[in-house]
Amino acid sequence: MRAVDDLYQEIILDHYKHPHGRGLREPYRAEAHHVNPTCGDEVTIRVDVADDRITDVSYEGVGCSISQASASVLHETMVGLPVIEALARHDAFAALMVGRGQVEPDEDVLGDAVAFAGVARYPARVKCALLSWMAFKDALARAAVPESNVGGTS
Amino acid sequence: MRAVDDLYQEIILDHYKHPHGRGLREPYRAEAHHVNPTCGDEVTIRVDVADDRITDVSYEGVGCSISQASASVLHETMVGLPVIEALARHDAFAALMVGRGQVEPDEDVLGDAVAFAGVARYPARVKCALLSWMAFKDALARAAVPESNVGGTS
Amino acid sequence: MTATLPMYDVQAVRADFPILARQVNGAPLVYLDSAATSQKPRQVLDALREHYEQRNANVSRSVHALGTEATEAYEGARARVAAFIGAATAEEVVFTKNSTEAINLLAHAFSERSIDPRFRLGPGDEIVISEMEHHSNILPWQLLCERTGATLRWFGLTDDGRLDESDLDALVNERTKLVSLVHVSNILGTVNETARIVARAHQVGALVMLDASQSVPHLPVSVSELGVDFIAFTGHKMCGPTGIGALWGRYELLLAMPPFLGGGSMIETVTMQRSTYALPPMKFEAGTPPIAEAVGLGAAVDYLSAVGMEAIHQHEVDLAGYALGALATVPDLRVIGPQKTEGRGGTISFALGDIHPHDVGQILDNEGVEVRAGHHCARPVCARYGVPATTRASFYLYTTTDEIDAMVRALEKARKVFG
Amino acid sequence: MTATLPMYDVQAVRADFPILARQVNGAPLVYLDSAATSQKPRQVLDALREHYEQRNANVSRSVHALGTEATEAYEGARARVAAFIGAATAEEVVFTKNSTEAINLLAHAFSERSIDPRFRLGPGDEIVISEMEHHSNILPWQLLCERTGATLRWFGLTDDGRLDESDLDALVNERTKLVSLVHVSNILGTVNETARIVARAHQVGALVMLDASQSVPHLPVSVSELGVDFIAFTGHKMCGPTGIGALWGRYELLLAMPPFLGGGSMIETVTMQRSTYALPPMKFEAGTPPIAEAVGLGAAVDYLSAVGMEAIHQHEVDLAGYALGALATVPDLRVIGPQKTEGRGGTISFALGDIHPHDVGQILDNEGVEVRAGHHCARPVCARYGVPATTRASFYLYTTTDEIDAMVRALEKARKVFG
Ligand SMILES: Cc1ncc(COP(=O)(O)O)c(C=O)c1O
Ligand SMILES: Cc1ncc(COP(=O)(O)O)c(C=O)c1O
Repeated sequence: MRAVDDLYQEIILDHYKHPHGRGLREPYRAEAHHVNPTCGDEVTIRVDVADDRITDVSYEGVGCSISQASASVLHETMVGLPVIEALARHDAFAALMVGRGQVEPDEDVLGDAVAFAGVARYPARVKCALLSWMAFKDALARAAVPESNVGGTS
Repeated sequence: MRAVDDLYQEIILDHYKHPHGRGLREPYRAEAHHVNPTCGDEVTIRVDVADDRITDVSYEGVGCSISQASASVLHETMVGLPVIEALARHDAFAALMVGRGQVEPDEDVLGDAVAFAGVARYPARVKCALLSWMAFKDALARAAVPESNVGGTS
Repeated sequence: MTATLPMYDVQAVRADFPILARQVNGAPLVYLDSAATSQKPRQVLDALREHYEQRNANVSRSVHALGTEATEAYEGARARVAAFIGAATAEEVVFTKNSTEAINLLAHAFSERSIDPRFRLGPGDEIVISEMEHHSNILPWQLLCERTGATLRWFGLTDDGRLDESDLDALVNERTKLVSLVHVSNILGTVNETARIVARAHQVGALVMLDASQSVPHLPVSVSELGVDFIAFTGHKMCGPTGIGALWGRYELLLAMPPFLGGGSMIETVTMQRSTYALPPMKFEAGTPPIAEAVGLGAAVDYLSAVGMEAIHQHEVDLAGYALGALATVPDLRVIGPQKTEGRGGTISFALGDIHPHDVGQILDNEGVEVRAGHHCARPVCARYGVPATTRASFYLYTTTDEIDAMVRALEKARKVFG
Repeated sequence: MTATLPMYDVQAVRADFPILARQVNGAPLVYLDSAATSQKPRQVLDALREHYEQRNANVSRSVHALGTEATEAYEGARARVAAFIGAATAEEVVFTKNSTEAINLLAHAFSERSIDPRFRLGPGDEIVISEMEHHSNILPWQLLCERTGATLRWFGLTDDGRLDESDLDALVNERTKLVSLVHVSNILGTVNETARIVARAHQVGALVMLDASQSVPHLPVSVSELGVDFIAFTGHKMCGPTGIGALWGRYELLLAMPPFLGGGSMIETVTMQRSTYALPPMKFEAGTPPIAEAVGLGAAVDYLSAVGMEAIHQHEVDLAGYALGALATVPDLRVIGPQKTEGRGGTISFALGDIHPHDVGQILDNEGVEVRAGHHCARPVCARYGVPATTRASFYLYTTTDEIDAMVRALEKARKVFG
């Protein structure tokens, strides 16, 4: 293995083989379904929110190690956060991913998600890493609107 | 002048400056209108036939020296011919034109039309030389069908 | 299993393809993605450059020498492409930007307003495709059916990756206006037998189109022997440049079809009130065509003919046999599509345990082995075989058995990382 | 009359264009047909070759390194083209095969079935063009009006070759859905002022498209400053390869438009029953795009930017002034179009006595001078000015005053042969 070790960090492979918080759960405030059109990978994300805090992120989908692990890390890193911090963490992650390896990751903000720093150097895989995070953001936006598309698709 | 002298033979320039048989005349058995879509040149040809002989070829149109001279030569060379010989002459002319300079012209069959031999080496001008001849062939085909499109367009 | 393929000098062929000297991730490039796009021989790149440096001009519009030379190069390419597919005349070849445009061009010939009954399509009429199609032979027909109210129907697939013809007579019936089928599958590698389907379609008065995007580059194809009405193919998959493809159609049908794109060069005469159109193929080539690209495709066709389409096909069948044997040694590997070399070409899709194709492809890429991972623009095939995606290796005239060995070694690494 | 143009090193520019070293009919090539297609600098040809030799692969579909490099080259070209025209984002640039396809793409967005009212078009609705249009900006709208029952209307022309705006408020009215105008005329050389027309169109809720095929190559163009909704342009006229063009549109409008060609890469998901589409620009780029051609266009845009669009424009205006002066010395020569350099570019059409343009062009060609003779895909303009065709000389960044002198000398010969 050469450069690809950067991509497949131990921690990513761990999350992939032993996903955290997988499965769709009730109750939830909003849901979003995203597809990666180039490969057909899909994810459904449900978000539950109480008192401006993320109380659950549950998910289901098919995809590669990167997309599965990033959903697992998403769950791990978001549950319990105030919504405002969750959004900041989302933005930091998205910035890291599209940064082509030029963005210095901040472990304090990102937690385990820093392991994905290597993905930024594989442009074809950035969409994999972002799939569940983008769906999460959509779901969160819907959760903010009372009585919005609960259970709807993106 | 270099090679272009081949194209603009004296005889062609003569026919261009002093066209023979120009103008649309009555009576006629059939008419055809052709357009060269790449330059917008147009010609209308009328053919009259009696006893299996071409009794008149009249024409009108706009176009370059080559297309104008070839209509004049068409008139000159076709009027009076038996239809069957007119068709043979037409075919010999068309073969000469698309022959890229490889076809040896037969002056006995072609008459003045041999002057167009040089055009075959200018592929962009072949359509000009053939414009009226193709319209003539169409008109003749229509003349063969009793009561066909008299006065119609191609 | 024979590791050497007699009579075919693959090393001599490889020497013509400059990119094959490249390294990827520190390893020699092993390009096994020719079904996506082929590499280009020096002969084609030289023809492109020579065209631009010597006779670049617009076509069909000028009396000047440069324009005449450009037009002859462009029309000469059309004649060579026509001969390559056994067309009756050069005028039966319409240049497009790719296969996809060619198929859309045909789809837009059908409408409720069509004067010619063969192209009249409305509610109650049917178009038949198959579950094996590339999206480019699905979407144009779905969009057409939306526009017209016609119904889209399709052949299913058998478990071993072939068209299921058991329903042929019911599926292709008096309501069918067109049958449009992939000739060689870009995902399964299947070479479809078309004779029975063509006969049935013509019996009920339907037209037949073959999506020949994966056959024209790889097999000897003769449109007259196939007896079909239209084929579509694309330059970049057959050693030619990107930006060029073709629709071949029987001239009489091209004559009957309305124009598709409107613009310069497709007209006979224009006034602000109304216009009339040129004859085919010009009628369908609005605007400045891909001139240099046509010249490049002409050079590609010359190159392929010089190597020999029969020899290329045999080379690929031999490679497919070798690869099927080699892949059978990889634990947990399942080939999706025909398991034998009969009726298949050199494109092989597979699943490796439950490792996602993206991950397989990434590990292979790290070893310089370029395979494709995904649905290959044929999602319904993936759905049919219960996988979200596949890993696909596809071969061409420059592929060697050593490259297949390199892939098999890299697959072992993938199993280690994700095992 | 100044024979030297200060501050612009045309000889240095010429050294970049290999074809300019060529002879035609024994004379040095004098290429005065850049409005038909431009010549290509070495930098563009090198970029093409390097792409094919180093990173040829299909785009947007692979995880492999080669595919990633190809995708980055393709998307990088999109970003450069977007910056060149002052687009807000790269996603507003849709690659097509030429201007003609770009205009047809927009035309097919309009239908009676459109959900978005801006693209809903039927009987009673109007599309406005002008008598100055290239056929590629006439035919798509004639065909659209045939499909939908809408009415085509147009601006007339003034005697001195400009748009007649006297009727603006009646012509562009509440029924108008789209105004589509040529920015710079390919036959008259006129640069159209668009501000008043754009303001009026937007006032009545109509969209505005500019056919920028002859402006983007020759002037600094900023879509944001123009305030229009769409522009179309084509690579081969701006030092790029054939086979590539672009539609720029405001993103919000591209989002609202339905897809045009269906096929690979323009989808989100596909089942046999129904499909959903990707976001723009992908939604409009079905099939394998002109990848190498986009890379070549990217290199062309870099080349033009390095020379400087302002400098190129000034050079052409200077050449136009020089040529108008020189042509005024030729007896019986009548310029068709603006007689002064104000509001015009370096394209000049003329009539030489009653010598047919074919004959003029032929004699010039014999001297190596390549001008175009014909209706230049703008028959209505010829009809408007009472000529069947014109002779047209068109200049570009590599044109010299010596070349204009060579043309004038050759025109004298034409007068002798046909005098
Ligand atoms: C003003 C104008 N519009 C449209 C076009 C069409 O461009 P293309 O032929 O590249 O589609 C041209 C050139 O041919 C043109 O000059
Ligand atoms: C079977 C098949 N049909 C159609 C296409 C579309 O070809 P293109 O992308 O060149 O339009 C492809 C390749 O992408 C293909 O493999």
